[in-house]
Amino acid sequence: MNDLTPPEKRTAKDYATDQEVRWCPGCGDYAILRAVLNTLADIEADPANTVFVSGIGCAARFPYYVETYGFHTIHGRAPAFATGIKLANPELDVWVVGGDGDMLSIGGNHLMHVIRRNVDVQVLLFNNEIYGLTKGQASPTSRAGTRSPSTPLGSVDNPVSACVFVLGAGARFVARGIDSQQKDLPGILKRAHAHKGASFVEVLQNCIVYNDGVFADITEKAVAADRQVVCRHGEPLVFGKDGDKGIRLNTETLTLEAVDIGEDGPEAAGVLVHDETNRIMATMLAGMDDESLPVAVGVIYCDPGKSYGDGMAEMKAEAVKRSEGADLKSIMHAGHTWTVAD
Amino acid sequence: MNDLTPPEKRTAKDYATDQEVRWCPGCGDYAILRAVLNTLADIEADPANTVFVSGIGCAARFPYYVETYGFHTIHGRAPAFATGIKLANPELDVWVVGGDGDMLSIGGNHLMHVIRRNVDVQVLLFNNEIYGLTKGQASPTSRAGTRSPSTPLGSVDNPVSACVFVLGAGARFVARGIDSQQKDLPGILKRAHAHKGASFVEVLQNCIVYNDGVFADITEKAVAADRQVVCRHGEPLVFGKDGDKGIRLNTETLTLEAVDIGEDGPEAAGVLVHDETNRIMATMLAGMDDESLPVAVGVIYCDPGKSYGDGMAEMKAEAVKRSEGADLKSIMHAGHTWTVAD
Amino acid sequence: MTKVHQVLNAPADASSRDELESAVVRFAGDSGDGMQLTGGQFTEATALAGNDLATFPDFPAEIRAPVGTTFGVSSFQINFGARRIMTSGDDFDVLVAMNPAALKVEMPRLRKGGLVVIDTGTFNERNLAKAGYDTSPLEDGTLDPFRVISFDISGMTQEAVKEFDLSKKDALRCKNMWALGFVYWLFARPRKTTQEWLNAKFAKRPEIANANIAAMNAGHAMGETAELPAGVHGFHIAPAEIEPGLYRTVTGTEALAWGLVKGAELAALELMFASYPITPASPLLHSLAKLQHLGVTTFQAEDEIAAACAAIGASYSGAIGMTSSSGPGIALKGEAIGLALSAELPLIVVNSQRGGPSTGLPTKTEQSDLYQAVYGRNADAPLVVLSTRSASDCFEVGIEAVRLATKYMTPVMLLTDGYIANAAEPWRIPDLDSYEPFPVTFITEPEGFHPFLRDPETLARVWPKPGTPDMMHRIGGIERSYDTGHISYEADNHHKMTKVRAAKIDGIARDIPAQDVELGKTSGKLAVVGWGSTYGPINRAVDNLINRGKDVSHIHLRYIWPLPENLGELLNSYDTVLVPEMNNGQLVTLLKAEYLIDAKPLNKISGQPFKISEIEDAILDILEG
Amino acid sequence: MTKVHQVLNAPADASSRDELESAVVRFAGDSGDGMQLTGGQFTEATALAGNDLATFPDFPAEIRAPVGTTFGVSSFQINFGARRIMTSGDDFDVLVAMNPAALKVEMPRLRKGGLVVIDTGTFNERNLAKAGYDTSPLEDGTLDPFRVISFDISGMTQEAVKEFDLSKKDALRCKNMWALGFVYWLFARPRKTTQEWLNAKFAKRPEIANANIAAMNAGHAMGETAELPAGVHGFHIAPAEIEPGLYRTVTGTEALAWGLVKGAELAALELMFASYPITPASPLLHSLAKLQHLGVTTFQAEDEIAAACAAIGASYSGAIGMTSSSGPGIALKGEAIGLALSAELPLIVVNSQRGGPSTGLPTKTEQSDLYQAVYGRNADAPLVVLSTRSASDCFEVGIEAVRLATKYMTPVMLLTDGYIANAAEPWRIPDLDSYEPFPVTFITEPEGFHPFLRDPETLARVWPKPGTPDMMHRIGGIERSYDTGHISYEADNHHKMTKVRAAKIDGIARDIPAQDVELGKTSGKLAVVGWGSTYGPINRAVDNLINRGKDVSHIHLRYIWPLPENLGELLNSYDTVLVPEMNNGQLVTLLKAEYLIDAKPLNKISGQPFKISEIEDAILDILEG
Ligand SMILES: Cc1ncc(C[n+]2csc(CCOP(=O)(O)OP(=O)(O)O)c2C)c(N)n1
Ligand SMILES: Cc1ncc(C[n+]2csc(CCOP(=O)(O)OP(=O)(O)O)c2C)c(N)n1
Ligand code: SF4
Ligand code: SF4
Ligand SMILES: [Mg+2]
Ligand SMILES: [Mg+2]
Repeated sequence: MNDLTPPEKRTAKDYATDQEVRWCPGCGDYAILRAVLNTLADIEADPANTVFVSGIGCAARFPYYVETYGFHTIHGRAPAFATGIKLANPELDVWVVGGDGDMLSIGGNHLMHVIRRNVDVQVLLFNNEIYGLTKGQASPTSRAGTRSPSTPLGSVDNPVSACVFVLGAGARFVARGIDSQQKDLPGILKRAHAHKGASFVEVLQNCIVYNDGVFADITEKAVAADRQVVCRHGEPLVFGKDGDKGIRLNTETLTLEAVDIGEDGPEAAGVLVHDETNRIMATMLAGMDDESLPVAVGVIYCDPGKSYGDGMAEMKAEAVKRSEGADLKSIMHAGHTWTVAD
Repeated sequence: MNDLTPPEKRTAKDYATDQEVRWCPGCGDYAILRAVLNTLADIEADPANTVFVSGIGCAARFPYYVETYGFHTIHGRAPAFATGIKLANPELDVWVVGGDGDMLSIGGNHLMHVIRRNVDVQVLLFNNEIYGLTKGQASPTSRAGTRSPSTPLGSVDNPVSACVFVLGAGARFVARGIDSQQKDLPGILKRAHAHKGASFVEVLQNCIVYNDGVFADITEKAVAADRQVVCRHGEPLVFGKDGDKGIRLNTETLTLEAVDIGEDGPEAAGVLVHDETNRIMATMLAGMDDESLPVAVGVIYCDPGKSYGDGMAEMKAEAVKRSEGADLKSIMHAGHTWTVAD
Repeated sequence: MTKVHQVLNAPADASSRDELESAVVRFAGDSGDGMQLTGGQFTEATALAGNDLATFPDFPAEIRAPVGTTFGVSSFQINFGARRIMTSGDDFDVLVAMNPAALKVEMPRLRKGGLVVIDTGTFNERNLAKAGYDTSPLEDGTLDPFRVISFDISGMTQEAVKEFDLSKKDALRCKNMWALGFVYWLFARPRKTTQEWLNAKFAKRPEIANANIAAMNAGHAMGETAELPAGVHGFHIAPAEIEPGLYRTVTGTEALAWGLVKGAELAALELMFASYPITPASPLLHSLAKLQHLGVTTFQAEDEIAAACAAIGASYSGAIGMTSSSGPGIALKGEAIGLALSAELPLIVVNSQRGGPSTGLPTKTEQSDLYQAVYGRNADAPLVVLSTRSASDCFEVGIEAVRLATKYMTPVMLLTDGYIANAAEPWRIPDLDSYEPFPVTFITEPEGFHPFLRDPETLARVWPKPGTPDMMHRIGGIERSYDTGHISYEADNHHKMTKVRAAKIDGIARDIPAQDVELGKTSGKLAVVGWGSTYGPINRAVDNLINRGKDVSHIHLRYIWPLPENLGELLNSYDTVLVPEMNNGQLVTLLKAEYLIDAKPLNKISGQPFKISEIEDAILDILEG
Repeated sequence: MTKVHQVLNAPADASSRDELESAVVRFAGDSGDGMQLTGGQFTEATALAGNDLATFPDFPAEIRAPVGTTFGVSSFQINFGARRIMTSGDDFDVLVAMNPAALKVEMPRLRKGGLVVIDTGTFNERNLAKAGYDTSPLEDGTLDPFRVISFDISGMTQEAVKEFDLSKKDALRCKNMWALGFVYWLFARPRKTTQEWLNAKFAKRPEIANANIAAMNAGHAMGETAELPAGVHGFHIAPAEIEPGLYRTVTGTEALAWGLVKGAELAALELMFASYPITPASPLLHSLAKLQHLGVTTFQAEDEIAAACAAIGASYSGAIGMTSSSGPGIALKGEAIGLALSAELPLIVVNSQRGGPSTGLPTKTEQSDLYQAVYGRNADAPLVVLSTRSASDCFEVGIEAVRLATKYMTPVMLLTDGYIANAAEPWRIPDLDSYEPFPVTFITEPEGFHPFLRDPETLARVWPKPGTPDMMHRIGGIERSYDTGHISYEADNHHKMTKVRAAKIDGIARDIPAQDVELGKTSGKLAVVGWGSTYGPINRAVDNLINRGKDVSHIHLRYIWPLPENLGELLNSYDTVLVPEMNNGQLVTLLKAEYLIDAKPLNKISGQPFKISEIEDAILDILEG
């Protein structure tokens, strides 16, 4: 990529580095990398203006494989680095990548704050429900009872839902994708990129070594259609192999439930129409985690607000205005001064 | 309190230490202290078995004034200390106290984890929407535009809602109280204490020095009835001086709205009946923060689940069972051993 | 109100003022009494009068302790004179005690024969009890060793401001100005600056401004007219011999903020300052937040770790990232600082030291983070450590920190302390155009580029800035190849890189001034070696003893790591080295390890600056004992 | 598959085995080839055969690097012999290379004339290219300096397991057992333990167990029957002279876990271990998580800070709180450790050191956290620092850490490293009943109680346990009064408390064994002073040179802070002190500062243990140069 004349239009391959990829063969991270590279090509990202920032973990190796600027930082803190990068240069297009341990265990607080501040970055959380790099301990998204080297009799903790958590922190863009869904993932990433402010994308990712098949019950070909519902703004929340099921809001119990769509179609069956600007609907959809309901994928929530960068820019403009051109010298000379003569 | 014969029944005064209280005169913390002392008397807390744990901040001075065990730790980490205390001695009755900076800025992650693990402690967050102890900087709950020494032109950050945040983290008990409401606060604290698992109570607290009157628009006598709705399980969410207003769910927009209750009463007006076991209703109520709606106080959510302590106890029992009495010696002698003779 | 207790023996004669070389005045009152403001005003007026001076604000840990308690006492001390002033003074010559608690707390350090100005209006039974007095010190002989000037300041203030129709509370709030007016009289200081300041401060409430001015004038008038104790005619302190130039007073915080801004300007970089509030570091954040129109971005992060990381992120993208905290917060930043130094990014870390360990004594000063600065990270992780010695010194050190950080692509830890941060001193405003710029050159040439290419002389790596075409690259905390900049787990490479990182920092010793001797000879019996805010008392103590013919020298270190190249030789040229520190002996350990000299520690860990006499005693002990 | 390259010159004669004093064998293959297991089995068998031994597992940073790459090579080294074995060995005598990448990576350290066992079945073009070979080393003379034993192990394994009807993948997985079988033959080791282990491990899949056993037997049989290179008849290594007793092999992690459990038992306390995963510290968490039936609670916290805080919380409530991490994680715990030491609570902090700074070389070993351990906190914050020297030493140090933490109410930092944690060695299982209990007494007497009452001798404060009637009290990180235990901002009190905290730790020097000399005289020309895992190579190097008549001694420090009382005097009795460390010179700084001796550093910062020869060379340089 170091040629000086920019190529006509870059392909996904042009965004890949020459570094040997060091994930385990078969790791879901490969698929996510592919989707990201495709997205970058698709949005015609300027490599010189793009930065990938990550913490530590298998997922956090990501920047090494993208031919943009990259900063592989320390465990859990990538959102804080990203905030600093954006504050120093708001023009840069910043992607933050990390695993469920990185972003929800040690880094949960920084995730919360980058979200609530609405810093204009894309946050990609690769959720494999396990600590990959440190060899398989339970993570904050691991299901209760997960047996791991640190929880040989099964973990006692209740897992946290990444998407529900960021909604609680005030997220304005929340989406969920699946590593293996190469068709859908770039679309989600593109939406995340287009959203101004903090965009949060959870990608369910298979760790073939330490948690193989943990999402099989929703991603296996045979069950995928029944176990996933794709959120599309303005469209009814329909799922099932034949599109014969839908999500309905029970207004009595204020809970979601699955319904069979009869002959009269989704509307008649009371199927909810997805409104991606509705925070409560998003919270309910993001939180669907029991067997009776499918898992929501796609753009669950998108309701842009003022980004941190814009707020800072306004504030700085105001500071400049108020300063009336005062420079350092005039500040140092302001107030009481006196002269000691020779 | 060092007399050896326990008093008949302790009064609130018996739970107070002889330490000079070092809050600013007029600080809301005094009122909260009074409410807590009353609660302790009310629940007949055993001082020897009760521990107050806090981080750093004005709020976090709390333990010095309660004649129980107390640990004034470091900034933001009180939930982690409390978890350790409970793990080492599950019998202790542990209260965690801290401010909005302590628990939501530096300590947001520990708060999230103590909540999701459902450790059996009472967490009291004194929210004055400011950093008191360090002299008035904006906090994560400060409203956008807050002018403070660190944000002289107004803060740019979006505030986080404490109650919504902990609901996003999976809280099973969420309540909100107000420092000055001496009548209601002990009741809320008592409920929090009775709940097994992590109980979260946000107390709106007036910092008379650095953020005086920040809650005046909802707590002033003249407006209180119109600007607060008290959540009572099974009762309609009615408010207003004459109980003439209610909260209704707009099922179309999935939002809450205020309605005037006509002559036919709340039910006819479609006023929502509070169901404290409904997480989505709680999320909506906790999130009411625009002028058109009152602020929810009282027990917003209570839906107990297995506590961390119980989970750990079960796990330990299982460990003992599986070990079949193996002691350290038998473990060290297990596997291949060989004897080197004299 | 208790009986007014006035000892008025002789009429004051303004024309026959006593000539003094210097004086130490301490204003003490309740936290709500405005003593810091009073002291600040007196400082301004004294500076304008041409004295040299040093100040020491000393306030309670509590935001607002209950009124009248001893732990709620807030004090402000100023030492000023016709000669160079090196410290805020040992014992006081004049104590202003606005209530019994203030008297109780401060009296032990009033020198015998000193003047105590008392507001008898606050000496009621309740306040006496709160202060822990069984009998009134005004009456029981407690004050016999001193010359007492007692007025019902509260009452006289109310009287003076009557015409402005204030509430009693607001009226009483003017009593600090009454006291200030009296002290102004005592030292023949002009009231003009304070008058102007009051008018500006209360521009929207002129009645408050006027009341305060009236109170000040009343206090001043009382000096003219009242009968004062025997021998008190007011004092005269001649102007000091001071380098010519334009002066102002400045606190360490202000000077540091400006120095950092100036440093960034000289480096031609935007400044990104990320911090998290903590006493006594927060004022630097506050100061810089007011300079956002000067290419400064300030960011109050969610915690110290995020602040450090955001600052490093800013440096990564081509600004100069800075962060600050005090001890416990700096501890939290250790891991992130390790990344900055291993990724070789510039970073300024300001540590406003305070009493520790742990929460310790947050409002008291201490110099106990030297170990943490030099050694306090995992692995072999050297960085640059600088220290400031006074408020005005902060400006220069701020610039030097930016110069070294950017030239060597390294974190720089800048040690200051709570005393320096809050103390004010007169400062000759430097000529901003006289500083040599040191603009950063970002690498833009893709040919042969990798991110760990080094300058063969400085060993600094190149600084490629995101946004630059064709310079895309990845960096991080995993060891990287000396030759390619890529991740490398290779054994010999790690050895080499560790050595290079150390050599880069060691080499800075060649780029800093040789260590000089502040006072005394460059060899001899005894060198007193100090760093940081002990500069003043050490300097004065050594000066005093040199004047008494003693063979003693003062050496002051600005550069803690690396140490100046000639320091070892210099120290070896003295028979003995004494290292006074406000800690349990940290620099002394460093000097012992580096130069194998049997340096003697002198430690004071009480949160209070050294007294000159304490250092003099220690010197005499060595020279004579 | 490339052409099989076999150099079969002479028939093997099992009866005429070569007698060796010791041998170093290195098993190397792809990460997926099971080299760690193979090495582990060989270790067991060798221990049972009565040899002394030491091992060095060396695996890649990646979880599973792509097959066949050099950075995916996983190796296991064992040094075993008829004499005492002090290190895992310098250059190897036998290298087992399961693929080209393994050969490429490991060949440089195979000694000239050493034996290399190669699986030619993997030497295809693809693998050769991945390993970076242009031509096959089997054919281009690369291997000329060695004696080569090459078989198509892959093919022969498949053949051997045919009858079990495994998939090709499963069949090929048995090839490490084939290789092990062959090496068993080479050193005349019994196969029984491995057979039993396979049967147990694959109890539910007996066909896998049987296939592995068949492969092992086939490899063994090949030794009996194949034509081996000239002079290779298999080796015989006599049992070592070993202290009588019951033995097992143990890793540092296991021994430390047991030591900590035993320590808690001797202190009569529950053990609460809180940690956050990080290489190479995690295995300690895993080991203790399996011991929850022994009064152990393990807690995987959300981060290192929470882990430290939870452990401190546990100590506060009357258990012994422990936490662990490696460098970057320990850095994060600094602030919390400061609270533990200022609140004077017992705490064990285990630091499994790894290569740094920052993420550094996570899977490589280093001794570079000594600065951090001794100095790495804000303020004057001394604590106890202990170090372990080997796997079996961990047990004793674990107990000692608990003893000192509880007796002195202080945090104890226990330094181990990645090498010790993972390496296995034979261990004489101690008699658990022979340890003197040191039960903790919690204070229960309210009369005159305050939480900072001290034992006049140890200066330890009392330990009051929540839940005890009438002992309610508050503690925290703000300075407290020496006299009442309440918060105190008083100047002199802070000085006193700082001195007391230091004196308490210093006083521990009287409660630990005087420093002894491992080898050599107690005075003389040269003392080599080491700590931690450099014990082995230093000891062997000094031993070798003493045997060659050199005047050199070995001193090994377990106690890093406080240092033993007699250490200064002892070191001063040598002309020169040499301090080999796997860092850039940290203990050497400490010794210089403490004793003003001009100790010489010897640094290796490559993530690899010292070679004996490197230390010998350095010693000879000093003695002769
Ligand atoms: C401060 C610190 N603590 C701990 C670690 C060890 N560590 C590295 S990655 C990781 C967690 C990995 O899990 P996750 O974030 O889910 O990423 P994955 O490997 O599963 O992609 C941990 C605990 C570290 N590198 N630094
Ligand atoms: C590690 C660390 N960072 C920062 C501080 C300084 N500090 C003390 S309290 C506080 C915040 C106080 O705000 P809050 O938690 O809202 O409590 P309040 O004083 O308002 O009750 C801060 C920043 C500290 N003591 N320790
Ligand atoms: S350990 Fe799991 S997450 Fe990590 S690279 Fe391997 S398969 Fe992927
Ligand atoms: S600063 Fe505010 S919160 Fe703190 S004690 Fe004073 S009034 Fe209360
Ligand atoms: Mg993961
Ligand atoms: Mg607050």
